Amino acid sequence: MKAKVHVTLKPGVLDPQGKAIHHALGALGFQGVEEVRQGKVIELELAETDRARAEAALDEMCRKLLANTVIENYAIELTD
Amino acid sequence: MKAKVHVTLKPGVLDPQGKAIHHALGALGFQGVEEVRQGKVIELELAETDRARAEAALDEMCRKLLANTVIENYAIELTD
Amino acid sequence: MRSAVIVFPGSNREMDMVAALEQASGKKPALVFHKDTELPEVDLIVLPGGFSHGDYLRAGAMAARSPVMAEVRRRAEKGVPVLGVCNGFQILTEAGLLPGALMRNASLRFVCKNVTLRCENAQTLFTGAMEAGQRMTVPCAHMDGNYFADADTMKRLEDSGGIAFRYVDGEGRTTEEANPNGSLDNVAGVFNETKTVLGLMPHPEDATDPLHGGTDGRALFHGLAEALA
Amino acid sequence: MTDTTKTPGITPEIVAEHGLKPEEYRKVLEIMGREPNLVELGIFSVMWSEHCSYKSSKVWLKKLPTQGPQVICGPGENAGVVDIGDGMAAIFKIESHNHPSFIEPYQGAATGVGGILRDVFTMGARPIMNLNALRFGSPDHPKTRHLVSGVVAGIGGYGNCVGIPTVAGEVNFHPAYNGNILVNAMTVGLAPADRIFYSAAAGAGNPVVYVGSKTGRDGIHGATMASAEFGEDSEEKRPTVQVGDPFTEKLLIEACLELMATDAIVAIQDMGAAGLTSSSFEMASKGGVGVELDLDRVPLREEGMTPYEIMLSESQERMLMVIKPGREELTRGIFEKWDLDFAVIGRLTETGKMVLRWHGEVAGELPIDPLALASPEYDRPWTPTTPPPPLDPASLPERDPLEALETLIGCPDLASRRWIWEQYDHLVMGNTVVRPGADAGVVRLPAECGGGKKGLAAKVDCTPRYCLADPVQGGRQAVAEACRNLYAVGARPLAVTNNLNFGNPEKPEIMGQLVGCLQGMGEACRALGAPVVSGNVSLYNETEGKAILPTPTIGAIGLVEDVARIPGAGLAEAGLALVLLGRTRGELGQSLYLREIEGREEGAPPPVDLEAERAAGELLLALIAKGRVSACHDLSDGGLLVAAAEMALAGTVGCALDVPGETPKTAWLFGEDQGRYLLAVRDADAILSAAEAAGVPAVRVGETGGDALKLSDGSAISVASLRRAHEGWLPAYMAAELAAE
Ligand SMILES: Nc1ncnc2c1ncn2[C@@H]1O[C@H](COP(=O)(O)OP(=O)(O)O)[C@@H](O)[C@H]1O
Ligand SMILES: [Mg+2]
Repeated sequence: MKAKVHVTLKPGVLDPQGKAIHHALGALGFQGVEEVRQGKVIELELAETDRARAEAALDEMCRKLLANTVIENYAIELTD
Repeated sequence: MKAKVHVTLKPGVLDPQGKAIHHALGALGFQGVEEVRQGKVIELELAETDRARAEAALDEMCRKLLANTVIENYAIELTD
Repeated sequence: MRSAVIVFPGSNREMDMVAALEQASGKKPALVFHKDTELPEVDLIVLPGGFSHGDYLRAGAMAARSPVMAEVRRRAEKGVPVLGVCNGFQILTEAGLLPGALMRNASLRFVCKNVTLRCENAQTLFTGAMEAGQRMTVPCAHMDGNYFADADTMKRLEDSGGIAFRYVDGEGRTTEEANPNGSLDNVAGVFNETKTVLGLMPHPEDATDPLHGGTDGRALFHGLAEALA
Repeated sequence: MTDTTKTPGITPEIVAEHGLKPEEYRKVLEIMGREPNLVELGIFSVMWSEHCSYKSSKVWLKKLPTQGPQVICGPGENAGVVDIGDGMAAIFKIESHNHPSFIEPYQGAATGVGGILRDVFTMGARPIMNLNALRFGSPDHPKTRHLVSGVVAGIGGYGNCVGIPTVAGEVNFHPAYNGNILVNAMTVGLAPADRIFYSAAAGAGNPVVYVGSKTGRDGIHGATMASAEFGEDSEEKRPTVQVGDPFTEKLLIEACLELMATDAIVAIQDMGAAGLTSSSFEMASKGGVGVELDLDRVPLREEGMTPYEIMLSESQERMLMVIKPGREELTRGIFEKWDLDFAVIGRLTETGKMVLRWHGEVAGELPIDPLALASPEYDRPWTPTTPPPPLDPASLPERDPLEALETLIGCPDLASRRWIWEQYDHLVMGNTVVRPGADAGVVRLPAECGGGKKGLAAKVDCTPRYCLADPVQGGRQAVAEACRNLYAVGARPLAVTNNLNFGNPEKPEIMGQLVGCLQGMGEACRALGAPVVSGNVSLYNETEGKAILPTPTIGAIGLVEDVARIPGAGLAEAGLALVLLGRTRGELGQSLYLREIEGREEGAPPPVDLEAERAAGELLLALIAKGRVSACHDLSDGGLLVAAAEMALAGTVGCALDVPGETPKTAWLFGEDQGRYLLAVRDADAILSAAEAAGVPAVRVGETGGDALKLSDGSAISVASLRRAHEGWLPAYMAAELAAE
């Protein structure tokens, strides 16, 4: 089973990468960009075939490692 | 208009991050993880309201800045 | 003072730390490997600088979950002092032993240079040999030293003497130019609630020798050695 | 590249695609006695590429001086080894990663650092310092910013993570590098002199062991690409770019050094260009043995990889070893402790052949010696460069020297490199006693080596514009300047490594540059007692037929007897005398002044008097040892006035300079005469008499003090304005990075 974990910064947490990209896009002449945030996607391939069990495992992976819940939110997506 | 740009390493390109996450998940006792790849998502908020024009602008942003097309692929998604 | 320095895969300033601890205490610290689950009886545990696990995923994230950290946490809860420098600071925040998080430098570039620190709380066992407001010049060398905590946490830190060091300029002002990485309120180091855990980004251990990085970092180690003798 | 191990029929197109000339292919047929299959052809092609075989430069490299009482191992191994006393050896080498860095600056530069680190720790050394020599195109070329930013971040990203201080380097900008930048990386390591590891395999039956990262499809044909001229279609030639994994490299260093403390290793070689092919071939050919590899056992990252891909992959962070029989489990234990791959992938034989097994069949079988020995060697035709006539300084217009100074000190080639070296961890390991920004980087040696007083100094240098005008003088000058930077920090030169970056050697004038530079280098190395112990050649640095400037980068190392005596780089005290060592004629040909202020690149470069270089250097060492020198800086780009300004900028006070009448003012202040140093001293008379006794011209030229740089005609410029110009340019240029794409 394939899964994607999307990790994004919580609203209110400053995002140095997003800010730098925003600035750079402006410098490159792209107008009308109002906000930029950068996040991560972790794509996993799991041996598990049961969706519920896979989701539970992924949730635990996120809490234990993949996301830092002090500053990040995460979302799990099973892609097949 | 909101957009997401997904940037992933091209197949075959070494992904040290993914490799290390894979290893760490194993060390934490998660079994059955077969592959891990790490990518980026850049979320943008654009003033543009025309979908076609937004897509064209995003494509240019990707080629010029957001993705390193030597080793990365990108995909554009308009989210509203 | 008996101390232990934890070696994670990718640690690279463990020997700098060993030299500084030995200079201050006259005793060789024990080196403990990240896969170990036991720690020797020590008065101080140190998490050194480096790029543990390459700092892939997030700086310090994987090291914070390594086997030895369970024991570090147990000791910390018992009140054994823990010092984390640079990557060690990142690991302590990732492990939840210190509040906040260390994000990518605002410049998005690695930065290695001397910075000036101001001691914000001299009433702790780490800062006993310093005066409040004392300035010291020590090098920093990091990619992810941009301290962030939410407003409540910042307030709590501020009110409880939880901020250990701030980046300041030559006149002691917390200016933007003095801040090498974009840290909120120029925070360079923080304590836990009981002031027994300290994390800081710059490297006092690289400022204990007049020929290498100066001697301003000695105060930290000498103070510790005295407090924990 | 499609491939099967079954011979698809080797067409002339396939041969050409592999970079082999028809006559080279005829030799292949002769050696094989049959048509090779694709795997075998691939192996020939990388082994005989310029990169691996040095076919154009070999005959000339042989003429370099490589011997000396300090030399433990000269060229031919992974790196050079020199004795530094107290039972310790310094192991060092420089290597280019030019083409990969142009294609993907971050990863190209990062993997360049990774590669040179492996060359050094393969021989048993713990790396203790890194250096880098960078050449970029014109600052206003649209690609330059992006390349600077990526290359610097890549060098830092790798070296910082591994935890080796980057202590010195050099950077030039010139339009000749617009389409072909140079990224040369150097590593210096330290090992016990009696525990050096070599690459010659020995002992039929001994296991061949693979350790490190898994093999993927990275950089297949990187070695042939590195030797091919760039054309318009270089975008298409892009192979899978290698991505560096510095974390794995760090583990590999620790694991290898741990294994090296045991008796398990017979021979060891990193997998660099042409990966498994060149490492296994070189180990077997050096040891005069055969080798059998079982490709099914090679740790692979991807599915469906073919023998061709496995043999030619340039995946990073891998090593090949021959170990003693019975030491497999010990070795496995160490590599598993460090979470690295370990596999016994073959064994040595007595057949003198390389046999590759795959899925129960023989995927390739090649004779080792005939292939290695028959690798082409060309004595290519060359035409010497005719040096231009000297420039008459009187032909230049009079200008305000301080205005010119302000321009020069902030010009791309002289502006402060702080923006660069602040991105490099130059302090990790706790022993950096001279940081970037001084003449040479210096790292203190451990206590067991000289009781903690000794230090190792290193610098990379080359002045390509001199090499273009007069390769022989340019070759001499590169060595002389590198060594001068060592003398200036109180280090005696020990040995050098070199990176020969040139254009297409099939053109006689380019070959003439190479020959001339090598001649000059050789002379200088002999005169200064610093033999060449390692090096790297990078040819075909051309874009659409236009070559780079000839750039023979020299990396020199030297020994400091007492690190506490190293003079400062800056003026830190008022009231000291400034003394100029060395003769000043006022050489403005090919000077930076001429180029930046007059917009001319003309004339003969300053001649290098090697005897005078040595005498001045030795005198300086003696003065430093006696504690007579407060601050010191060698004179190079921009001459006396720039050197004085740089010393003021590196310190806390200004200075006043006398301008004598005999030499034209511009020539006196900006001439780039060689073999000179500017010293700040307490007792000028003692220095002048010591210089006289040593036969070194010396003259008092001013004194320190104030917060400006003043000339005897009363003009002055504040150090603050010089600082603005000097520190301002690079950050401002890079801040506009993304705006200019
Ligand atoms: N790429 C680089 N990496 C690290 N240090 C550098 C780099 N480029 C220049 N430097 C440092 O900047 C200073 C000036 O360099 P350079 O002009 O080459 O010195 P010199 O004129 O003495 O040869 C030196 O200290 C040098 O080591
Ligand atoms: Mg110099």
